[in-house]
Amino acid sequence: MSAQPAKRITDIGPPHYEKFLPPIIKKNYGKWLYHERIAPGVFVHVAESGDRVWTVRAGSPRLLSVQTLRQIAALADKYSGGHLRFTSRNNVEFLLDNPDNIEPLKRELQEMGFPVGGTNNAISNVVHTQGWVHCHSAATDASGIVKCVMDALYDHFTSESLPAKLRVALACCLNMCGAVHCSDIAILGVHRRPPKIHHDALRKMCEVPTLIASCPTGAIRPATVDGRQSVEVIEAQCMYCGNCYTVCPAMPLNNPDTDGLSIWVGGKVSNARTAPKFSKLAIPFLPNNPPRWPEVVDAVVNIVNVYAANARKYERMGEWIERIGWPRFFELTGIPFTRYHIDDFKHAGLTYARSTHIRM
Amino acid sequence: MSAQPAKRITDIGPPHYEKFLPPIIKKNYGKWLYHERIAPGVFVHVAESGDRVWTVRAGSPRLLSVQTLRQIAALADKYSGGHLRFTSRNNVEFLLDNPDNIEPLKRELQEMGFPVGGTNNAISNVVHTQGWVHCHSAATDASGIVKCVMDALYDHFTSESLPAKLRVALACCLNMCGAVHCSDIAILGVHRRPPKIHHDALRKMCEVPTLIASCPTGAIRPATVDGRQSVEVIEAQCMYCGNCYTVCPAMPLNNPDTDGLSIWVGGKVSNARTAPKFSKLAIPFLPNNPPRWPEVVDAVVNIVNVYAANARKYERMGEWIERIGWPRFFELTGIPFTRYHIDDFKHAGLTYARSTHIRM
Amino acid sequence: MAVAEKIDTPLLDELEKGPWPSFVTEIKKARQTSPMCDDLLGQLELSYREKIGHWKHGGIVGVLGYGGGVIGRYSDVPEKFPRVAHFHTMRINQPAGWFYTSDALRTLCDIWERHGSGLTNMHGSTGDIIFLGTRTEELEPCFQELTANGFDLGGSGSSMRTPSACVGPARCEWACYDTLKLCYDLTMTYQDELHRPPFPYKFKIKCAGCPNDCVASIARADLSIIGTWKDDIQQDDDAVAAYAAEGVNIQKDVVDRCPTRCMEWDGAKLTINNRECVRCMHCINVMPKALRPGKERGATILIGAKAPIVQGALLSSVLIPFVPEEELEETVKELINRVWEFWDEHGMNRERIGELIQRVGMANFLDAIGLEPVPEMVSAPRDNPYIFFRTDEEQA
Amino acid sequence: MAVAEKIDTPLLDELEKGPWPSFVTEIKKARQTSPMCDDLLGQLELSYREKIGHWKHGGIVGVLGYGGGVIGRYSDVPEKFPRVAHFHTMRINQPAGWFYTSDALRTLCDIWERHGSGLTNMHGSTGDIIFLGTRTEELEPCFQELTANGFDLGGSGSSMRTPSACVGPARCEWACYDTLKLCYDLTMTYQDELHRPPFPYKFKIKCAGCPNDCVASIARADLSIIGTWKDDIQQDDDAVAAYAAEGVNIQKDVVDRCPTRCMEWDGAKLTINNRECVRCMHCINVMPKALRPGKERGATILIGAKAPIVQGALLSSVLIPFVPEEELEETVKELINRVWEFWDEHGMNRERIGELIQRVGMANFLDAIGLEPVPEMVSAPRDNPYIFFRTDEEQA
Ligand code: SRM
Ligand code: SRM
Ligand code: SRM
Ligand code: SRM
Ligand code: SF4
Ligand code: SF4
Ligand code: SF4
Ligand code: SF4
Ligand code: SF4
Ligand code: SF4
Ligand code: SF4
Ligand code: SF4
Repeated sequence: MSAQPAKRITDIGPPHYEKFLPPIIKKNYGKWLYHERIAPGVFVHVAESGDRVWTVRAGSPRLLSVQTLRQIAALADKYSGGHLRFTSRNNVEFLLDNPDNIEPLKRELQEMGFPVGGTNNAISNVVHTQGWVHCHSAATDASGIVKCVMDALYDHFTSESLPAKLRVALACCLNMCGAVHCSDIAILGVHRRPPKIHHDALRKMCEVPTLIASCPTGAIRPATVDGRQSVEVIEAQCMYCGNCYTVCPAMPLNNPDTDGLSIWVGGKVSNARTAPKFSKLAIPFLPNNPPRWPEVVDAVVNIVNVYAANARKYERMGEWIERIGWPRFFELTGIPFTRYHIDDFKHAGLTYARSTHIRM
Repeated sequence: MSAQPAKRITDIGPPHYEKFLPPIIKKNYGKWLYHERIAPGVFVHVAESGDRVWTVRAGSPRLLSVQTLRQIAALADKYSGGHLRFTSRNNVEFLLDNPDNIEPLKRELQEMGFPVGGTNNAISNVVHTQGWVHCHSAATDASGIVKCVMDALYDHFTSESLPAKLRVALACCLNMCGAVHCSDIAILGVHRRPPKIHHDALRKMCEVPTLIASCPTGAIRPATVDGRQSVEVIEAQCMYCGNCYTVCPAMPLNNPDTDGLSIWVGGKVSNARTAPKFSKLAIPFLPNNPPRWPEVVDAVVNIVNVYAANARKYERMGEWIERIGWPRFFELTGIPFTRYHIDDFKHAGLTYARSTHIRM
Repeated sequence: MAVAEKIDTPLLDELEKGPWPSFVTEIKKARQTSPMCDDLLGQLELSYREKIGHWKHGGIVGVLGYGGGVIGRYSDVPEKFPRVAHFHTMRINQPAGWFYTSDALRTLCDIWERHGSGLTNMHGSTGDIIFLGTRTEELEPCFQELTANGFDLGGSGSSMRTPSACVGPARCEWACYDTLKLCYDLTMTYQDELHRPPFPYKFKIKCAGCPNDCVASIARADLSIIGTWKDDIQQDDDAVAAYAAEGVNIQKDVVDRCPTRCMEWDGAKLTINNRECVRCMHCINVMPKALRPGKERGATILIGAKAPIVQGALLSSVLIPFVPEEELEETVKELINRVWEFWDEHGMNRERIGELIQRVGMANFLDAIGLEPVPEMVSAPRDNPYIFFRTDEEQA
Repeated sequence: MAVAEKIDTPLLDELEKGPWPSFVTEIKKARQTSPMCDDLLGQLELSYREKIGHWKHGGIVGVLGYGGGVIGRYSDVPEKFPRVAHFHTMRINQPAGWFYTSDALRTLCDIWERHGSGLTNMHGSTGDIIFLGTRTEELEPCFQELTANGFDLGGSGSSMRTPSACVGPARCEWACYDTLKLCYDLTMTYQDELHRPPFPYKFKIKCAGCPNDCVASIARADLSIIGTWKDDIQQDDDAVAAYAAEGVNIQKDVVDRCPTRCMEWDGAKLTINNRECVRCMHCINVMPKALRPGKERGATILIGAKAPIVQGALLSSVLIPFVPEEELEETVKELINRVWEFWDEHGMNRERIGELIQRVGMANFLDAIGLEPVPEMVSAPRDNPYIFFRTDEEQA
């Protein structure tokens, strides 16, 4: 790497977290005894010292303007000694040492349009990605669908009435930055046509051997086009993964007519009760229908409703489905089972039903 | 196919089973109500008609001389109206319509050296293969080990005292004719060196492309040996599967110094309670030590004993291990866990422990 | 044949000790009528001494017009043991359910004494009667005597193998269809496929009357036909109470072991939520007098089991969740024909049907044989996003 | 910057309706200070109309001496929306546990208002602070202001990524080690790997204080460090009784949901067979006042999670079942060094560590990094017989 100018500061890492911890947290760090729910979006942690800290959690669109961030900072100044944190699902948390601040804070948050909730057996914020706001690879938008879905699931954010936690995630392409592979309900943008090849650009921008090697199915082959070296894609072998596009900008997969969404269910991350699980295919394809994506919203709401009505207490989506069996899941949700549901990737054979355990 | 001589009889299939059914069976065919245990090796089936049929089951070495078969036939004449059957695990069953015949029949069987038992929660006969008695592919003998193991497990054949059924099987090479892949305890002959290549024979007897294609790991490559076309084996890629030998006699794997046995546990076939399961590796290697294979016998007896002492009622070997976890299985049996236990075949990644569920 | 000279087998003699019946004793018994057995003992003793087998890779031998049923076998030390220079095996279709009369058994013994070693396996692990060891020139005469007496050869090589069946309705209260009849019918229908290898590889069929699967069909058959039922378990409350009274711990041993936990026991009454029952048989197994399979019986058809060579072992997987008993034979035959057609067209050499299905994908296989996908075919839908969307239909 | 002219966004306006806070509103808010946001709205409206994104594949842009931390982004319709012709993202190391003071937040806002769109993600899904959208020439000045104020860039490309941690001991009673400290220490130790991509591909580390895994480390980190304990669950019987009195159904909701069924409840007393407990957290989750993780705390170290591209998604798998808290930092660092060395030597381009381990086999990987195999590393031993026996040792 090139030499640095004399006073340029680099490699300092993030600020030390201790600088940002509220005094009550610093004092009781590592000495918490237990917590209790107070209300949706509000819980209290009790320390060995007897100290208590009340947390108020608010939902956030994640994409935040500096203007809003300043408003949030102002709320922290007013109610939580200038301290706040964000959660691993992009909500905002205010840590209060005075319970009298809870209600006024909640009121101000609600006035700002920030719902309080997401705790316990609520549907918390949707972990998601960039979509049309920033990514080149997106088969759909991210923030837009999240907004529509959360509008529909709003009451599940502000109440804690589900059988268990229900985590929704969205990723706008198969790269799955939204980590949708282990979510109770995952919304995944999909391409359904092979890449279009821009031969001129390809020659300029891409290394053909790397490109060919990038394709997991071997669908890309060297070809001579207009008398010059390029590649071709064997369409029947392409599974629209987009890996070629990641290594070569001249192979875009985006296609307004055929891109859309798929829905996956039953994943989880926690080790509580059952081991972490991958999400499994529920709906192979729904159309991209901006600005409100009604098909996607309906599909998600339907699954949530069927789950809410049928699962037992403490049963995550995947645990519930494993108990009732996938045939019953499809029956109860009314989702058709298709050839696309049957795995045909590397370990497909292991998903064939290899017992006679069948509900008739 | 070539024309047949005039009166030559072909394609007649087996005799119709009805010809061989005892009258009481014919009468109550498909109309059985329930059964009861009477004693190890003896049970009774009760029909809707009220009829009863008593079954007496005797263990057999499977490899039977016509002399012994005739003795068995004579017993059938004497006690079961000239009717008998064999079971799917190669035991002999006499079907009696008169319970007074049970004890005399048992006595005569025992005098002949044929133990009565194998029912219910006993260890039944060992499903096995040919070994050195008849197969070219064997890494070990079959009948000899079975004899030694059953000598040691004899009391488990003649009593019904285990937590559940325990099925033992043996196969003398990876072809696994003994279907050991789904047994509570499986004994499997293994080669541990790559095939030796007999180049002259190879040229005469084998098709090189077929041979190369037969190797699942791509370990076989064309090579010029003494100026003529043959093949070579990349030793590091060979997993001693013997598939090359099956298609080409000039590639034997048998090796008296390195052949031996491995022990597998926890498989099952029935759908009772849990789905059918594959057997998993317990002991990667034990030496071929004829005529009594003490290491193998000890290993099997140890596993049976630990299972018998620890499993719950109705818990098959694999169900028990799944309940207690594999680490505990290795701990309780004292079997060392090695690098060979970690799968490295096609679906290996799926056997890595992908949760924090750990007994400490 | 004359009784041969005594040979020394100190190692094998060790295997005549101990309580379990000895195969060495059997071989020695057969020496009475077959000198082949002397050389078999001699060669086996040599194997025991050297820790290596002494059989050569089999060649193609058989009977006229058949492509299977005989496993050729030659000694690699014929100079030492000339009487087992040839030692071929004949596989013979067993009667369904392995029922015999003593006469039939004796007939088999007589034939084999005349034409071979006098050693058998009752039975081979596919299910055939195994005649163990004879010379090439004895094969055809032995075969002719067999067919004259109503027996026929089984399969080997790339042929269908003799189907096998659990004892089923003959002696088992749980048989949900007639396993012996189906086994026999299939064996008779496919005589040609049994005797004249037409396939890329072997094809095995096994018929089990209920999910206990006493012929291990789900592990060892390319086509596994396993009895089951559709309606409710037949339940006799008094008999349940009697079991409880006799000391069966209904809560622990039955209810708590039900895989779907669909039963409840209040100390007096057992309630089964049959809609959740997966027909595993456990509760019925424990209390055969009190519980029985339902009355609407039939079978689940599964496909594709095999041993591990070379892509890894497979258990059969669900193809048709339920076929009523009365439609079973027709459905199975139609299915077999379609499956074989597909296998014939797409199977590679030595590729079992289960491997082929995995290679081409279950969905493509279903398309080809004309079955609709149903969720019962999978333990779970795919967890990877690599869907080959079809270009022709279903676009936006 | 001046407020730009109004542009028409009928489709996006639909997304300002409904109760959930709207990102469109946020973009509109940011227009107050950044005209980039007008063009962003314009281009996004176009995407909504045409159902296609309008960003080009990123190029390599960044700050001096760093190889990552910036995602280059260019509009494919710059003629229509010149103010988002460049729209690069800056990734910034978040403080461990995502704690801020209002001042720190405002500092970030001020910097970003000066140098970019004024739009952020709080946070990106790896955990970074995301500054969303600026021009190439703003990168270096923005960076210099950031470091001057104590912030630094995160990772991108084939670099280590900013580690992240659950709130842990800061506010959670279940933290079995100090997640924030470990996260911070690792971030600081590997500044070079974070900023100057040295690897075949990305490497993510996440620190979760207990098996609830509130940072999804087992699904989303190449190295997952998940707190756990070795001794018995701390149990307060009175508090258990109090939960029961309050209406918790201890049998159904706790005991029956324990994965190992290692608990018993006799209506008054809860007994845990701690030797069978797999530390799943469920019982503790349900009764936080009554049950707590043991006192002998530490972590399980797992390796290899990733999203599906292209060999299929992976969850991390157990590498070290238990490391005591006091040895954790040292063990993790030593392990990381050995893992990276191995990855460096054997990893192919764009091969994550989890994929590499699968490719070479866990046992070979363990050999290379010097760990003994233990059965806790696998869910079950192999079920196939294809063992690569070593030729050097262990023969007969
Ligand atoms: C704040 C946060 C950690 C952070 O550093 O930011 C957090 C905090 C707590 N989690 Fe969590 N979890 C947080 C993300 C997660 C995640 C990660 C994710 O969602 O991506 C998981 C894994 C989810 C999964 O399995 O898919 C997670 C799985 C749990 C569980 C296990 C639930 C289960 O039954 O599977 C518990 C236990 C419980 O809730 O009973 C838990 C419990 C808790 C407790 C009660 C722990 C405590 O004693 O303080 C905290 C309050 C939870 C609440 O919301 O009611 N936390 N928790 C995260 C809040 C995210 C949000 O804004 O909604
Ligand atoms: C005779 C035979 C069928 C045949 O056509 O030959 C048979 C007959 C019966 N079996 Fe079986 N099974 C027979 C092989 C099998 C096999 C196949 C095998 O071992 O290769 C299995 C699958 C084994 C496995 O899972 O690995 C088998 C799994 C069962 C089960 C399920 C046990 C379980 O809990 O997993 C039952 C139910 C029970 O025993 O409670 C059962 C029950 C029965 C019953 C009680 C059925 C009945 O009501 O008549 C029969 C008497 C069993 C006994 O031995 O006490 N039978 N049974 C086979 C006897 C073999 C032998 O000589 O030992
Ligand atoms: C005789 C028998 C073993 C026994 O002692 O019982 C047997 C013996 C042989 N089997 Fe087998 N198999 C026998 C049942 C099985 C079974 C069990 C079953 O059918 O239930 C299996 C596992 C199930 C399956 O089919 O997958 C079995 C899986 C194999 C395989 C591996 C096939 C595969 O696809 O994985 C081979 C290798 C091959 O076909 O090339 C094989 C090959 C052989 C050959 C022909 C050896 C060869 O490579 O050519 C053996 C001849 C031995 C000999 O000299 O007599 N044998 N073989 C069984 C047949 C007797 C009968 O007809 O009743
Ligand atoms: C910004 C962010 C999404 C978001 O909106 O939060 C993101 C955005 C991108 N990710 Fe990601 N990834 C982001 C977190 C993730 C995660 C989640 C995580 O880290 O917990 C994953 C799944 C976990 C994993 O690493 O496997 C993820 C898996 C990928 C992959 C697939 C990698 C794989 O091995 O499977 C790619 C493709 C690649 O690397 O070529 C990718 C590539 C990309 C690129 C750089 C697109 C590309 O092909 O070059 C995206 C840039 C979008 C843009 O224009 O801003 N991103 N990416 C996340 C990073 C923010 C941050 O630093 O905090
Ligand atoms: S999921 Fe795909 S489209 Fe969405 S941000 Fe990640 S790489 Fe971009
Ligand atoms: S999208 Fe994926 S499968 Fe299709 S050509 Fe590109 S890399 Fe290959
Ligand atoms: S298991 Fe192997 S050695 Fe034994 S009989 Fe079968 S093919 Fe021959
Ligand atoms: S034994 Fe198997 S792996 Fe080894 S060379 Fe032969 S076919 Fe290949
Ligand atoms: S499979 Fe079922 S029907 Fe057949 S013998 Fe076994 S228990 Fe009876
Ligand atoms: S058959 Fe099996 S699943 Fe059905 S009720 Fe009985 S134990 Fe439960
Ligand atoms: S992972 Fe465990 S320690 Fe960390 S916040 Fe979640 S519950 Fe608390
Ligand atoms: S932590 Fe989980 S495994 Fe352990 S006792 Fe509690 S519920 Fe059972």
